[in-house]
Amino acid sequence: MTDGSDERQEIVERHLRVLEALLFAASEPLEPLAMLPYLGEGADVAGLLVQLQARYAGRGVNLVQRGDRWAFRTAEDLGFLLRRQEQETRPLSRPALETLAIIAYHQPTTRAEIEEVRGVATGKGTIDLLLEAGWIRMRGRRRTPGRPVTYGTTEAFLDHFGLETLSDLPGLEELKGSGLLSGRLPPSMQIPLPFGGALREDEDPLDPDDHDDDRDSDPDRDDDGEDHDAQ
Amino acid sequence: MTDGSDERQEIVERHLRVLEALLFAASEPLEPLAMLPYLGEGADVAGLLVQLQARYAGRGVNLVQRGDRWAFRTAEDLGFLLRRQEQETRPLSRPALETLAIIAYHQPTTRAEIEEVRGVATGKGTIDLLLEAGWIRMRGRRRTPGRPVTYGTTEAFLDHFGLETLSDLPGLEELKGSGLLSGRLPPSMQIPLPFGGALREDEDPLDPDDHDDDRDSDPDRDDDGEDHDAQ
Amino acid sequence: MTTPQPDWFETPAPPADEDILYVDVDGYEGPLDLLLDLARRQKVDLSAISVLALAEQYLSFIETVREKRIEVAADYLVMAAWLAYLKSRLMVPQAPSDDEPSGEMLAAMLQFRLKRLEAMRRVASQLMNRPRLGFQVYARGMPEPYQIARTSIWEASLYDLLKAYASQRERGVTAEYSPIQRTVWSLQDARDILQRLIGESFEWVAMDTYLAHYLSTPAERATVRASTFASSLELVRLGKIDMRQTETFGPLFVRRRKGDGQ
Repeated sequence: MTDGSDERQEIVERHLRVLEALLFAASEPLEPLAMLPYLGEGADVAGLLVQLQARYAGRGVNLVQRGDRWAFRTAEDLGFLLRRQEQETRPLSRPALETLAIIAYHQPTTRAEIEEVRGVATGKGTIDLLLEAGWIRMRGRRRTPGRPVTYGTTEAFLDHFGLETLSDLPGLEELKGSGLLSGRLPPSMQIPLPFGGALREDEDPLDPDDHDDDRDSDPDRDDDGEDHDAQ
Repeated sequence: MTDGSDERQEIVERHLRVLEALLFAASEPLEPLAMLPYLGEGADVAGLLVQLQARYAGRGVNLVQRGDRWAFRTAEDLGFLLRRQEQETRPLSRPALETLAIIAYHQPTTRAEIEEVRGVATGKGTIDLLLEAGWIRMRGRRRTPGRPVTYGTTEAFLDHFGLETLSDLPGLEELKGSGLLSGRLPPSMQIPLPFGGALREDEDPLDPDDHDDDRDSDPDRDDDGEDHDAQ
Repeated sequence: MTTPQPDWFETPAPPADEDILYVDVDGYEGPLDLLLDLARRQKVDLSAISVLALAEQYLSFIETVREKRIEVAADYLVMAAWLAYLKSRLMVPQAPSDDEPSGEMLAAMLQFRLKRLEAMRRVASQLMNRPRLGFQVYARGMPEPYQIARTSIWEASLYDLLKAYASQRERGVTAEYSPIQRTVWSLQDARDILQRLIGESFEWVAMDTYLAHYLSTPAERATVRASTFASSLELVRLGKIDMRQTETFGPLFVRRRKGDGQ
């Protein structure tokens, strides 16, 4: 290398340092023209930026171009470092608790059946929440017109509520005995026996694309996650 | 190179990228312990930081240590270039500046000692202003009659003035040599140095309600925020 | 340097030391600051200053200020008193029996304090001349903040679950329940009807006979009997009717009372 090219390289390095510092300290992406005064007339800002970008290519921080402007940004594959999971413990809302209880006792059960027992429409959000909590699952589809999805509880449900099997759920007499149900109930009142088996005779397996839930097949539903009175 | 060392080098590179991303993203210095979870147990954060520091040594952005914490900062020598127009917020008053210097060089120190050095009463406002700027902190209480609060500097102080540790304070050696860090007339056998550690042997921890400062325990003080001549 | 006979209404004569004229006590941060300024005017290293000369300058300065009838803060006067003492210690040789610190020691102490104050001022300005964050050194201008994704862990107990189930099943039951609309005889109605039925009859007639028409509706039987019986007692009390019952659980007989005014 000649002295001249050494010198040129030195100038390039100096310019790269200045660009580095400018881009680092800037509070918004910078356009090349805004950086030029810091380098001096005649500096090839665009070329320098491309060089700098190449230097940071594999690093934890990359030099990225956004439109005409340039900025340092965390490498995309490291974005997870800047995301934090925070868990908070929250009590289940009453609508969710009621929906879960009906699914537990009446499983396999459909959304229409849940609504019939509760007397109010069950918000999509409530079912979603229980699915996300991992306490209920889609079991199959009822072999009736409209083929509604049937819901049942999961192992995690048993685990959370300290039940060994579904048959540990107390029956009518036990509920009366524990004072949870009052004595004056019509004799016709029955508490169903939950069915936790694979598929009942009136259930079909889920369709292959069902695991996104019946969100789309049910466009009339409110998705606001709130229960509201049925119309 | 064997495959084993290749693999180790790869892990180091991955770790360096993660540290780069974390430190770049933050505006405040980070302590190694806060970065450890992103690297995995057993990672030598301190060693990696020193490596990363070396990589950025000549660059426009440097990795600097501020007390126990680390941060990327623009290179000191580029300051003249980057100097912003809008700066010069209200400059520190002379009393505040002197008080800050006395706290920095004599820490842990009490208000009475600051007043002894300056030969004038220090307004409550001066101390409050420095506390609010985040440059000083209440360290503890001196184990002497009256149990006065002791003050020391913070990591933000180091960060603001670009000091790695307290021993980087300008002129410290000279002051030490001339015995001017002493409260008493030299020659005294032991020459105190600024002490930034947890608590010195003559310090007690702060009382639980101390973080409102000694405002209430000191009813004779003027709270007018101005230095003034003693009565 | 003071006028022997101060004339309060005239400007005092200029002091010998020209400098002192332009010194304003308000410009100082206390007596030590003033002393340091005076020491600096000796234009020698602080270690070489003449403490005696310094004390004299200070004392004459305070004197001048007081002559101008300017209020001097107490700590300046305290310092003046101490310097006067120091001066006397420096000028009078120390007696061997004297326990007090020597004048030289006091002078050294003062010198030390001046040097220390000056040193602190020097390092303070050195500190401010360092490349400071936000002035010559910059932090990341666009910090990338953490994005916090909150996930909820839902809490519910088996008791909550069972209670929710039981209460909504019960709610379903009560929703189908429609209460029977009962006709209730008010006491006033019963009294009016009874009085009308008995009319002018002085014969003993069983109450149920009078009420036969009303008692034919089983749902109303109880309220008719109860209200009529209660009003009949009231009518007896008012002396309007007589009642009798010949046996336990036997029929109640009523008739209009033959009374005064009839």
